[in-house]
Amino acid sequence: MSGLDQIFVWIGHRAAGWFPASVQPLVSAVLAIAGVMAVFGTCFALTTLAERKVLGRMQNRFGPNRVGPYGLLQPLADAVKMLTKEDIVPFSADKTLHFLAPLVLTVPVWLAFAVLPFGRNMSAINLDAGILFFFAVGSASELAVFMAGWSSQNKYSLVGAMRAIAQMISYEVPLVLSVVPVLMLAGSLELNDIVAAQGTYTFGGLARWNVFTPWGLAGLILFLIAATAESNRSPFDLPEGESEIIAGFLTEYSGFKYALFFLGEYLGLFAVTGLAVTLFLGGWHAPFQWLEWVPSWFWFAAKFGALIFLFIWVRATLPRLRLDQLLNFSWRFLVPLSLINLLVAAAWYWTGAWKFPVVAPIRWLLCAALIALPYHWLGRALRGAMPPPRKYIYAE
Amino acid sequence: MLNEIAFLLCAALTLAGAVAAMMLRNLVHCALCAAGAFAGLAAIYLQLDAEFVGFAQLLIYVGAIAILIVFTVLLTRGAEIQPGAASSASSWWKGVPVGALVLACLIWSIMASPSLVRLPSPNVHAPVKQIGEQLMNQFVMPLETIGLLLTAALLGAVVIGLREPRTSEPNS
Amino acid sequence: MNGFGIIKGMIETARNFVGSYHDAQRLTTVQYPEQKLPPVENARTIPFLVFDGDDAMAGLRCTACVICEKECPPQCIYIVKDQVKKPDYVGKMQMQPKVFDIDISVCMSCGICVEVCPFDAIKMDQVFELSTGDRFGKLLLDKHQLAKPNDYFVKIHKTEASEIDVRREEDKRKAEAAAAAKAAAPKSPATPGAAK
Amino acid sequence: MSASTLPSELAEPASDHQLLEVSLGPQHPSTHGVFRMDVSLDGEMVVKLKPVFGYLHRNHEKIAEKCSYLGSIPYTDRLDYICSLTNNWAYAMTVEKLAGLVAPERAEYIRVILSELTRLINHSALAGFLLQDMGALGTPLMYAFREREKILDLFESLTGARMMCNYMRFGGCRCDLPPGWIEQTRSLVANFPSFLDEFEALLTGNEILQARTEGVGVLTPQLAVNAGVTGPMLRATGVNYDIRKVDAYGVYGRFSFRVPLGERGDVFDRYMIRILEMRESLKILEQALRDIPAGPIIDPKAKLRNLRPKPGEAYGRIEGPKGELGFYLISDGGPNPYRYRIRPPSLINLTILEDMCLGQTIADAVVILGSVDIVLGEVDR
Repeated sequence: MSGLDQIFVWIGHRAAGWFPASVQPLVSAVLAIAGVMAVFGTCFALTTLAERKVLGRMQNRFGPNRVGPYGLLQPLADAVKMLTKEDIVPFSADKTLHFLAPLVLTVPVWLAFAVLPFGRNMSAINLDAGILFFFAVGSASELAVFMAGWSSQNKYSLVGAMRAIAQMISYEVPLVLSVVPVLMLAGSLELNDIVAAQGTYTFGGLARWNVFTPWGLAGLILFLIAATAESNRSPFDLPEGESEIIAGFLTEYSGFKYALFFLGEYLGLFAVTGLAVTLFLGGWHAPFQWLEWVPSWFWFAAKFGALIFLFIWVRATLPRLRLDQLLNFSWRFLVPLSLINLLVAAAWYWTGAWKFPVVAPIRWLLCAALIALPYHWLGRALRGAMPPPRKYIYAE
Repeated sequence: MLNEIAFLLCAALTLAGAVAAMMLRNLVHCALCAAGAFAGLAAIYLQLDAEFVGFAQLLIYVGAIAILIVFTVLLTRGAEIQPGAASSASSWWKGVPVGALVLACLIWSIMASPSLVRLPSPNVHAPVKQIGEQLMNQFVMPLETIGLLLTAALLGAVVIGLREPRTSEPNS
Repeated sequence: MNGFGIIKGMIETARNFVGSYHDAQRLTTVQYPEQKLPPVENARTIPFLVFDGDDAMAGLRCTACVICEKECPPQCIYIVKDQVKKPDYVGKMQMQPKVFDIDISVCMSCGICVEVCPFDAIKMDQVFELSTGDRFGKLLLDKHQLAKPNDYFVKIHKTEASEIDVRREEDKRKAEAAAAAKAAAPKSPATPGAAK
Repeated sequence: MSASTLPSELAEPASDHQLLEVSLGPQHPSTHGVFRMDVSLDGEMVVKLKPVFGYLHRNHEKIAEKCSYLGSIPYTDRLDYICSLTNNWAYAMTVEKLAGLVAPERAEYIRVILSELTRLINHSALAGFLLQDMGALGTPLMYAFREREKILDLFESLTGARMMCNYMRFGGCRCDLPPGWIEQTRSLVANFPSFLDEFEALLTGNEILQARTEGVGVLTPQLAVNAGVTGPMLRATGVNYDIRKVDAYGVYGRFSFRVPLGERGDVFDRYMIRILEMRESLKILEQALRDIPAGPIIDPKAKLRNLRPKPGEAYGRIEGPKGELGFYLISDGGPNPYRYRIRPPSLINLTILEDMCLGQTIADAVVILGSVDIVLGEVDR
């Protein structure tokens, strides 16, 4: 347990030590909350900048580089802009709901961070039903989106809110279902146990993360697709489809409420990414045995950054789905696949007992085939009858 | 001391939400106050250290049932503010004795029931694993029947909700 | 929906992302105030009046023939002729404009005035940082603001300017030869045999 | 739709008989300019769509009647402001017919080269904007604009302006090619296909793009021909009509190139037809750049000022990137035309927008509008 690895825990204990014993649990809780909010607040600021710079670089142009060196003060400039902009509330809007919506969206999302293990014994609370808490808190965002869409009394925001609710409900099912195999094989709902289950190292010193198992890889892909939909990001950003319904349920928001919505959306993205890292990418474990000396929270941050880059990369590339395709994609593709993933996890568990010589690759391929074939068939079924590839005749 | 304040707060939130859900005129506000009441209930469960029930309540009621209520309010055109509809009927005083009577027999039956006599059972910390095992072993039959019931209800809803395919009138 | 098309697209954006760090083709932004694009010779923004020599008003080539005023499609040139005449580069007495205004908020930089001007007096400039605070007064440029020396014209439109200068030199030399011949001629009628 | 009825309208969102009236108004992120569509929605499906335009009407044709023939050439740049050179050519060709002027060989070759470069600009910009309407946040648009900038730099070095070129005159062109211009164009044409391959790799195979465009906004050949639709939209429905082949105006007869025809006439076909047409334009450019002759660039008989063509009328048309762009001039012998009429391809392609959008969702209506490729300067004139 190197000093650097436990440095934050050590600081927490020292700071709590200055207070009388009776109020110490309260102080350590407040410290944990302050730590999480500070880290993920700045992470939000940096991600807005990183998103614009990476998007820029993928489009052959610089991102923001005028405010501060390499544009590092751009988030500060955005914050000041958002604070100073006039907060317009439409005349016929439902004032109380219009004001409450961003709060109802942002507050529950902060709660979701209480459960994530950021490093070796660095998670705010060790809840016995950790994942259930995470999804319970995450489901309040639909209500907030509805409040925003309805209270703006604007046709575009109403259409946007309807789309957002349909999308969130239909993508919460695959999100939760793709997590179930991890719970089954880890045997517990507590996130620290799940991370511990991925702690051991195989022959080559490679960590035994869930993502290296067939059901883990499929689960991660399903989880990430459902996560992009839950946090309204690119291929699924229908609720605020700029080119169709202007800004969906955000149309009538301006000033700091608009910024609050973005804070809520990005925090939702961070929470879901944190969960993906914990469940499938071995939380704060090092990828190789000989890298164990690196502090554990660094590994969590590295994997976290990689997934955020993946989300930005997807946003730069893909056009948007239509509403009916979006719902078909979830109900006729993701949900069946995540159910089949349960079977694959079960098959993986039962074939664990086989002992003949070259068991690992055969077992891996068998389970991989179990998921790949339905993937292909469902994909074909989703696309409907394969239209003959277009042939273009050339007239002289 | 801290617990009492927290409990009173949650109870007040729940009661306020429930009363507001009844009294407000704008139906959408009522639906949202109902969601507030559900959240208050979840808070009370958590205070009783029943984590699983608390989170399940939060997930199911606030996450799904509140949205269901809001949708029904929205789609059945109830969301209009009925101008001038008095929130309470004119002959409300007739209802008071009936209410008091119902309250009296409720209280009598609670006091008379034997369950109050038993010692309050030690707050057994029921971890999720134990709940899971109980569900799968002892209560597997009720679980399956509820599952079937829900599937039947789902199919019924879909059949009712299925719009008759509108004949799209050929234009020009 | 087997997703390989999407992956191919993702590889494409990744190649552009990595390429933008080392391949100039994949990062084409010119950081405007610091870096500027090299000036293009044929570029045209708003017209300016050319004058020879160093005194702007005396050397103005414009002879107030108002052809450009008539031909300008949006009618943004306004000329008032001056009664006083002045000799031009070949010594012939020519009119000159008392007032020559161009409203550059109306001008659409089409360059027709340059084509129709018979005296090479008006040419297209390349300056584009013209933003001013006052929408009306400052955007109406008068004769003094429009006049620019000929060597500025040579600097921005090299080929066209050099051709015009060569032609003008030739005209000037022909005119002087004619003048010299005329000056020599009056003496010759007195002595018919001397004229060649 | 006065404000007073708004709240009740909103109170009952769309059910079977109650439609949601939405006006995708002149101020909308994806109407390619000031264009309005009054859409009535049943849920997300478009039930009625009434296009409203005229916001950018600048009275071009009346101004042209008061302006000299030379004076209205810069105004033709502002018609379809993305492809100004093809507008110039169409107008110059019509006046040449009226005044009986003939452009020399070199000028005709320059005209073909410039109009094919303009076609590249228009089609790549269209593909970029179409993907922008579908939600791909700017990446395809930036790749298209990166290539378009190179072509605009060529235009600036030749005509003086990137978009408002004002380059063609009656009987030829205004000025000759600067030294080194042809080499630059050759190198551009040489590495343009690599951009097209990159663009196709990014988009054509993309399942989401296929899902969003196949079977959307289908246009039947009969409706297209009856409505007078021309250009890539018509060829996407399979009708073989390309004025470069039909009239073989200018020197197009000397170049061998092919005309791609679509199969089903939906948005995917229109997108693909434009990509394939770009590849054909590259072939024309290679041949034109290879054998461009030297020589004068303006007909010596051509007069710049007070051109007074003899009384009569003429109709000149070219295959513009958006369709058949035609100019109809009546001259009464005076210095300015008696009647000056333009056949705008964007406007005529736009008239059947409702037939394509009925039954589709609002997201598709935006994509279909994008695939029609309208420029409001030309629609409203």
